[in-house]
Amino acid sequence: MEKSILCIPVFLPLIIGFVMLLLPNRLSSLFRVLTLIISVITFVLGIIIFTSGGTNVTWSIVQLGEIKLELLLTATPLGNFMLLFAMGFGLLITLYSLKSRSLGDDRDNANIYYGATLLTIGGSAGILLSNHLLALLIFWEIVTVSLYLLISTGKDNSNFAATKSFAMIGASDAAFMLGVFLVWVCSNENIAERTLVISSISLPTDSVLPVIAFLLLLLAAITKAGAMPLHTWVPTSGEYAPASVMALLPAAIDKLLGIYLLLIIVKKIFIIETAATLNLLLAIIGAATIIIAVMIAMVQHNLKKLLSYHAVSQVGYMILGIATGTPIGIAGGIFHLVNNAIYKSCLFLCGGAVEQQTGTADLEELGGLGKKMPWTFATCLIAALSISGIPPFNGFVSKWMIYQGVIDMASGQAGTIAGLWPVWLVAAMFGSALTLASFVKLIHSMFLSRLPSGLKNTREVSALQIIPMAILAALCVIFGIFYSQVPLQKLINPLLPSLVGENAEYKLSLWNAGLATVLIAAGIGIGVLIWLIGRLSDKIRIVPTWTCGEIQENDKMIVPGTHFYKTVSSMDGLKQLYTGQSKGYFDIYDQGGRLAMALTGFLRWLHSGMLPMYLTWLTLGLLIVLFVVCGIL
Amino acid sequence: MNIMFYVLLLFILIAAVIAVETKNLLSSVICIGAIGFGVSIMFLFLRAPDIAITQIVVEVLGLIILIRATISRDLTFISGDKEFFGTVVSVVIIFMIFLVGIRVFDTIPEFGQPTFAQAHNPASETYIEDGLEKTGAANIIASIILDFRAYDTLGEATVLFTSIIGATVILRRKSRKALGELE
Amino acid sequence: MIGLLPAFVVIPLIAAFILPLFGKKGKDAATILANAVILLLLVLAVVAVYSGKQGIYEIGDWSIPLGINLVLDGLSALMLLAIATVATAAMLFSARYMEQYTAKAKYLSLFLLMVAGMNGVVLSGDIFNLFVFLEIASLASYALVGFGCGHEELEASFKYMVLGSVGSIFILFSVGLVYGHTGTLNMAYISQTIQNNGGLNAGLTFALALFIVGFGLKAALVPFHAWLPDAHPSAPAPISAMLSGILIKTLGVYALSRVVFNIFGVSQATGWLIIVLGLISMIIGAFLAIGQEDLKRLMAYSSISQIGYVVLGIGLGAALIQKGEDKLASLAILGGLFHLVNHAVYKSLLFLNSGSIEMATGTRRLEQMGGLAAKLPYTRATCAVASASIVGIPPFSGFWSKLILIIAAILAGYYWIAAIIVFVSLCTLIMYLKVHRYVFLGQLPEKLQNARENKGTMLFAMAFLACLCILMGLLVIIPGLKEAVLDPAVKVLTGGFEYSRFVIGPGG
Amino acid sequence: MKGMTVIVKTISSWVKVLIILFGIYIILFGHLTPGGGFAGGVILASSYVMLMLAFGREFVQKDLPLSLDSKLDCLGAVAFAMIAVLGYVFGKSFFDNFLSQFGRHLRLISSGTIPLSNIAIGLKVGASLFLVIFILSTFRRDSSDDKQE
Repeated sequence: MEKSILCIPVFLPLIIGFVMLLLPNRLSSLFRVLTLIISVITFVLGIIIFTSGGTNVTWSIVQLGEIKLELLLTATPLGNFMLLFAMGFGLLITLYSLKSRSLGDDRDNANIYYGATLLTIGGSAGILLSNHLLALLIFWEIVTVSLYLLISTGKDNSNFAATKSFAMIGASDAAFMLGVFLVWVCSNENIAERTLVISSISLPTDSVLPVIAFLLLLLAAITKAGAMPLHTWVPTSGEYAPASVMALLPAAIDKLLGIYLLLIIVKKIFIIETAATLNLLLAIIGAATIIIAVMIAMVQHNLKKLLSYHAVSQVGYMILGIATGTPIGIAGGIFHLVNNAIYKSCLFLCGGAVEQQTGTADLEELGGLGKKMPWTFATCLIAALSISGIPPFNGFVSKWMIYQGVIDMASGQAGTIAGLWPVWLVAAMFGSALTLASFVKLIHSMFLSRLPSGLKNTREVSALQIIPMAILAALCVIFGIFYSQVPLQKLINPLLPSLVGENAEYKLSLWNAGLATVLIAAGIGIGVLIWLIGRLSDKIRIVPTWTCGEIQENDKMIVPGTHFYKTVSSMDGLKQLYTGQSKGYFDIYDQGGRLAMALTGFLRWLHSGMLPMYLTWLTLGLLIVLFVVCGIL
Repeated sequence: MNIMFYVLLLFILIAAVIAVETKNLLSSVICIGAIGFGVSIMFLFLRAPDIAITQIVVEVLGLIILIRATISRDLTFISGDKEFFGTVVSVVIIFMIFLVGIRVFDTIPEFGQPTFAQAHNPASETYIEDGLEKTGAANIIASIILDFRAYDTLGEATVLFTSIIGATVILRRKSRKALGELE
Repeated sequence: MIGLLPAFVVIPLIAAFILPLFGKKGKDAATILANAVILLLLVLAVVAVYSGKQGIYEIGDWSIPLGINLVLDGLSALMLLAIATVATAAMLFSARYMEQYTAKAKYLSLFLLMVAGMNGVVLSGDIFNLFVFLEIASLASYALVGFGCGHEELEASFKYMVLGSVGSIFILFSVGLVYGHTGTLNMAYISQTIQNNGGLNAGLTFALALFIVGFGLKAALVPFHAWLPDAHPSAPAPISAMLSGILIKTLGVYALSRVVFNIFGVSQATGWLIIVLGLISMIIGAFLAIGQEDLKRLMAYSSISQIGYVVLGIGLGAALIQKGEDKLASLAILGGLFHLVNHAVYKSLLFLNSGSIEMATGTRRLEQMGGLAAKLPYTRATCAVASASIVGIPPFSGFWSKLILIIAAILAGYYWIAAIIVFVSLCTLIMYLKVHRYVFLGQLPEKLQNARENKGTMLFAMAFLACLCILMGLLVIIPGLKEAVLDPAVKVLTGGFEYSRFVIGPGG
Repeated sequence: MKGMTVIVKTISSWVKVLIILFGIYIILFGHLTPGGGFAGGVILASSYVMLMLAFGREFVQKDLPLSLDSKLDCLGAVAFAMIAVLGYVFGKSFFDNFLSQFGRHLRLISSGTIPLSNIAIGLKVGASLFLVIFILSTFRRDSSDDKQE
């Protein structure tokens, strides 16, 4: 029993999920019940493992040459922590999808949806528990495949999104695989003592091979987490995939896994404190992700796409926090990861609820839903305030910790990255401000402005869907108010020693936070004041619109809020960038596709179908073979 | 005999070149026939009457088919010019293979005297010396192809069988059933 | 077991000779007979592998080198099993699929001839005999490619025949050169003669080069691949499965590795030549496949790419043997051979899937399909399994063979080869994502509303191969299975000249 | 096509017998003198090809129907394979010349299974070569018919 406690959350969902994929659709109610039961079990086990740990499990699978593939399940503080959240999100999403799936018309895919959900749960448990890089890679790919399957259950163009996601993450998986083997090569001079066991690797990054290995693994981590410049699968799938899928994978579990891998490679496998360039690279990725993604998010018209770009942007904070290397920065990064998973899942679920009830995700066609869907509105508002870093919600605390991490780094370290601290700080804070700006637009367009006539009959979603959203919103508040008591002391502080060493003490400058709260509150207050004054001073005469005597429904006359930031997108310099971005010029997937097509086109031109041409190749080949084999050259 | 042999070789070569280069299909076919008969005479020089007979009868039959096919076609001339680039490439490639070939054919052993042969070459000697005793066939060729290496002959018969079945299949009139016929 | 070796060739041959006698009325009887023969072969092959017996069978009771011998060693047994497996599935599939065409009895006859030819190639211990059976299999495949008799099919068949004949001529010429130099046709004796003379001379090197080109053409290695993209899509689906699944491997890879490793002996130059041929095939095949709009043509190009993996593993083995790294060499060859078997299974499954799709929709163009997941659930499921295998998603078979190849490259210190393997896997991923995206996902076109799943033997054949795809990973994971099936085959190649001592015996 | 002139028809109907006899001779004495099943089979086929050229396809079709011809083809192949299998059954191994001691050297009846194999191969080769020529000529006719229509 002691041993199996680590195996169950990995293998139970994997096996059941795989079998489910092969079963026919008809049994969808069975699938639902089974998925719920298993996700409850795994969640409970996640709690047990977190509180009491577990015994190591070792199972050697196969020995290929000197490389051993073994299943090595170990409960580490970091892994346990992540496991708790991953399982928790799995359960929440299952709950949410029980109802929303049964309403949808795509029952055809029930087996794939629930099977892949279970595969995700089991695969992520495997990633978080395994202590062997190759086994980790295998679970990693299982999660990739289940992401593909989940996205492909969506409607319309989800096939495109699924393909793009799988292609991009698959590419990063390929890099991961190479990286793993390079790590093995570097792990020891002596071939017999080389290893892939994570806990016994510690590579200095002072020569070329380890650096390449690091970069390859980094590529895998940031693609999965969805950071720039490999983020493009997130918005595309955000646009087309079912909302619950987005809430489960890109918003929560993929981030968890990506950041988990990042922490592992930065803090355990490689020693990068000495390599200033790599640290700087991390910080640049973090800062750039924050700013650029939020800039793009601001001008989006599609609800889910906007949320996806924010999901990208938030990753930047985590990476930046980790890049600081200070205890508080890392703690902030991890805390932000948790917070982001909470509020971003909540936002996606709200978005999904709205889309499900109204049938559209286009912000210009929505509006005035605050009265029709009060619960959704409330939870969405809380989550939006959290993500924008407004006290007293959780996003504020973790962002604050990251700011402080950046400042600490400046005082504690030397080097380029520390010297550039204002850049990081400004990026983080400016990003936060822009986030707020874009959520003002989101809330306005969805819940405030005017209700379009087509949406008169919109109703609130069912209780089963509200519960997860409410839980998440409540968590936002709890983690924000009792940040020190609940998440930091109970969850995050215990695992810091395993990441930054024994002197993992940090002091959260409380007065700073308090002051900021006051300042921000004051800022808002002043804003309200200005608005009131403006309202008082300018007397506005309100008259009905003159319609030449004709009776006219002016339904179209709504301010959708999407135009708030049109000025931004039409600014010189930015305008070209925005156009290029919307055409996919900065999308590695698109550019790679173009390159591949050009190459293929050339090769196809060579395959003209003319027999004499083929014969010419044949003889040319013969000639080369002759020269090589006979050694005449 | 040697001189005759080389004359024959030259004859075959010339016929081959004409067969490739001429634009009249019928001439080309006739040249191919000439090559075949030349080859069968060469087999006779090499004292291989079995192969000579086979070569001649197959040649006759093959020629009949080819001529019939040619004269019943409307188009007996090949039209169109050859591509200059293609010709150049072919010539260059052939020249280079020829260069390699010179080295290779240098090593080709005397007829019937393998360079790499073991001191005692069991197979061919046994065929010649003990063939009659072992198989009872006076014609050594027959003893080889139908007894020692009868399995090869089975294979060759199968090659013929396969090509006949293949030809009948490819030349059949109707290849697919109409959609309604399926069930 | 050894006493039954000729059965592998003679049973399908006799059945093939009898089958054309069945006319239109005896179609069902012919189908049953052909299926029974193939099943019998499968049983025999399983017994051959399972019993682990090795030995030679002297035909006509003539001791070698007087007569011809059949050799059953690890590699032959593995190939026999692969041929029988693919043939079983393809034959079952044909039972229903070929109802669309006329002349079914002749089709079955040609099918069996092809199987007999491949079995003959695999078992033969005589180089000329190998060529004869190679010709049988090739001729049968030329005819089967043109079986549809449409314009496109005939053109493909013609191209295939011309290029295939050029390859055959190279091989025949080379056989002649070898006989001229060594005075024997028995492969073991050729090998022994070469050893006794301390290596190759210019003539034999020339012969080796011709063998590489000839067998490389049969294996469709770039730049000798040009026939394949036309031929494989044009054939009826079960034949495409046979061609891509096993024919190119038997006539190409098997014969090539037999000649290079066991007869001529490996050298650094040949090893690297084969590696480079493999790498070029992998990359060019993958890029061409990505751009295709025709389902079967895409799969055909992907076959070129996949055969590159196999050849790469084998070439890496050759280069490593030459360097004296025997353990690594056996790992690389294990990867290559395992990939060969895996590819046989999943590529034939993919072609059967394509047949099922084509039968249901009447088209092979990707853009004319879409949303078929709901209409063809079983085809979709099996196709997903096969795609996962070919791409190398972990629990499926393809992952293990690619993993072994990558590990072998890494251990040998050729990181760039490992990088190329991984990169081509990525291309493979993209091309099969494309297949799923266009065929199974997306919108269902109006025209295909009536598409329905093909049941019966077709479904059974696909399910059989899909199960194999899932379970094949066990071949390396379970040590007992690995020792029984793969290791003997690897030993044959790493053993090199051991082959001649094994065949001739200690006295020779 | 109704064949060639009367002269050709008459002569070829006489020569036919000679050619067939020659073919049979080549086949039967294949184990004693140069020649054998393959060459003899081709000669047999060529006699019928000559008839076909002289008299037209319909005439030959009456004499040797296509279905019979293809049956003969299969029969020859099966017979040859059966000789191999009989070696397995009665002798030591597959293709064993189990009759090799039967008869005396240099006589017609000698050398065991070799003459039998020659006959089987002669039958097979003759039938199949004629078959392929016949089919080729039929096919050409069909395609030209298509053009006229």
